[in-house]
Amino acid sequence: MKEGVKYTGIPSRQELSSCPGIVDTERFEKGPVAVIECVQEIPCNPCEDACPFRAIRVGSPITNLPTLDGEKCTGCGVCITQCPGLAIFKVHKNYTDTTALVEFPYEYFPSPEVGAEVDLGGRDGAFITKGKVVKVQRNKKSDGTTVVAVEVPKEYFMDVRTICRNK
Amino acid sequence: MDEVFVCRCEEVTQEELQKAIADGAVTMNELKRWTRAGMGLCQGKGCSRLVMNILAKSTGQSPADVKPAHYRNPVRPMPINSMIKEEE
Amino acid sequence: MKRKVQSVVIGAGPAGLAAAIEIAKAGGQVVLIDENSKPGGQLFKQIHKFFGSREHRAGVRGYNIGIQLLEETKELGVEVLLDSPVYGIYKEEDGLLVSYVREGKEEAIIAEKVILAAGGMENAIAFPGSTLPGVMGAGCAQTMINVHRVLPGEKVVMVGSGNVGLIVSYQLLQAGAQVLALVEAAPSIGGYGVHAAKIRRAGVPIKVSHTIKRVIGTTEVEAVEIVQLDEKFNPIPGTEEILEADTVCLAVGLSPMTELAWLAGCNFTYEPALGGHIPVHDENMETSVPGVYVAGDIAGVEEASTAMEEGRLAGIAAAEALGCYTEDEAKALKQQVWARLDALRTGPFGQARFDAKKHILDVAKGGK
Amino acid sequence: MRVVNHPFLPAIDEPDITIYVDGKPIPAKSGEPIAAALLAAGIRVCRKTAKKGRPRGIFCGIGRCTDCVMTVDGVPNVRTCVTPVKPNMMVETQNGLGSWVDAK
Repeated sequence: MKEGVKYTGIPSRQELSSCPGIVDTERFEKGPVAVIECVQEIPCNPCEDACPFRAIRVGSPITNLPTLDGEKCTGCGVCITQCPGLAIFKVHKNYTDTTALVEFPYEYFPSPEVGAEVDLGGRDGAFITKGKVVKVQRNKKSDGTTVVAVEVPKEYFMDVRTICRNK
Repeated sequence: MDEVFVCRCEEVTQEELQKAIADGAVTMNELKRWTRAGMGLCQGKGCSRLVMNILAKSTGQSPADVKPAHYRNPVRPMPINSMIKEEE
Repeated sequence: MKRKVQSVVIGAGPAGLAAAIEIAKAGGQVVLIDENSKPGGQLFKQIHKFFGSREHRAGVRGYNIGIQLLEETKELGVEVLLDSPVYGIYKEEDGLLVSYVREGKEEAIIAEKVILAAGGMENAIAFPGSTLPGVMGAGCAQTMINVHRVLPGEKVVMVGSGNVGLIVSYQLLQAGAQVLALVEAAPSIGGYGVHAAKIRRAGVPIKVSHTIKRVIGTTEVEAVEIVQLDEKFNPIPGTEEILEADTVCLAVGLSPMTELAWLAGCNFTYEPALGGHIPVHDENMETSVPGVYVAGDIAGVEEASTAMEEGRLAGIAAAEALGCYTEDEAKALKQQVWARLDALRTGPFGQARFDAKKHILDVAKGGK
Repeated sequence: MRVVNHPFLPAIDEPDITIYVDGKPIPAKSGEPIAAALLAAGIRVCRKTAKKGRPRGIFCGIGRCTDCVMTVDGVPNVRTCVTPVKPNMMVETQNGLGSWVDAK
């Protein structure tokens, strides 16, 4: 079976590593940062307008892949709910010595409870690890998109992307 | 129960369409008159694209040359009594 | 005596609303006619945030764009006739006769300019059991869950991986249904990767090179048999699999609703990338029949964003032809709309539609 | 089944009227299409076809394909996906092309 988002709907390792919306390994060590898993040229740039720190660049034409400037990005997370494709996440690799904080957009009912322990899944929805819900945020500007922050074992900071759905 | 209905309103199957084409139908108007495909309540909205594809494939015509059957007024379902004029 | 107006727009979806707004903004008289009891066309079932850039209202959910457009038509005092299916259009000496049914009675209106914005309709595919209750268009399921808030079924198999198939699968999950699988006959996914990623994250398998062999059930869908296809799209014996679904959604493209354009006598060109036979139109969206314009899916199946822009273009051009704009005023406005349209049609997903639209303009200029 | 809980769409109001389907009362919400009330009650068969008596239900959902037609208040071939409910409406599964008689 062929790899890659065009064949499976999941960005491959190679697509992620060459994705301009994902910063390099040093930046992940320094503190919270956005992760823009946008690997296909589609006509779309709300993320560029959403960033209060001008850290996201699409430019013209608007099918350019969004480029994230790790130095300007403070990890504020405002862009997460502005992406029509729900392709923007946020990670804080060194949340604690042993755990990382992963934030993802969540548009299902019900929203999880802060403090709950939940099964967390990867880009294919399969179970990866249990984790604790640390934050559940939603405001008028997010227009229906909730942002959930979960605490996970540090090694999974680039794998966990959702809460598993019970079949 | 393995028939494949192409025209849902008039219950015309793929087999019936292919037989009519084999018997010589080469345009959508002919197929419509031969099999009633497209003459039902929806007036071909559901099937004309499928029938055009079958006709193009079976006769080797380019899809560009297979025009839909003639559209005639009314192109929307309308009650007959809406046309009755009260005497002025 | 028949009522005479400057312009009529047929179809109050994104294209028709935008066209009526532009004519009214220019000071032109416009009557907007729609067969449904509510305007908005397919906008009100699109609860996802739109793509594009801020001028395309990107990041706004479809139904909120619908609400904004309706408010604009009210503010501009556009006359809207609802529950009024248009069943005929004729060229007469003193204008274009548009006939429709209203409150059970036949009525007609004569207009100098008519904009056809009738939209499109979902394609069907035929397979054993494809007429069983429970098999429906993906747009139909989308209307039921988002507009009428009822589930057409609980366990769904989606057919087709274009944006509609991907988005409606996601919205079925949001409405509380289960999507057992999305099957796609081609070897790759047709829609945007980000939409596919949303449903993969929710555990929905996307089976490329697969299709439905048959649907099983006596009075309605009880199960679905899918099968794998080889690179020539032939089923591979032995790869059949039964899924316990009660609903099948077909997202296999749309076709333009062109009856009125055929009735009006428009010339057509065949554009597979835009859904089939399309009325030939120029950069003013005017067809081969003077005074008859097209906009939105009837002019080529694309998205609501492009439909709105084409509606603006047709509206501005019609207003100019009615004398509401000078040539220069109209030229400037049209260039802005063309820039926004071109922006939406770039990139690997837009290229085929961009080329097809360019071909239509060439045909309008007399090319082949 | 009605979509009561949704992540962001507004809450929906309760059914407030009753319609009768083949004589059986089912709840409905004013203004919703007949087909929606039927689906909420788990009814998916709208008619039997004329030639082969096959069951049919909604297919396009926007009033174009006519697969969802039923006999409503005595009138055959009514597209239930675009026709709003009315209190005490009489809806009947349609047989074939339907007739004005069997609805009385």
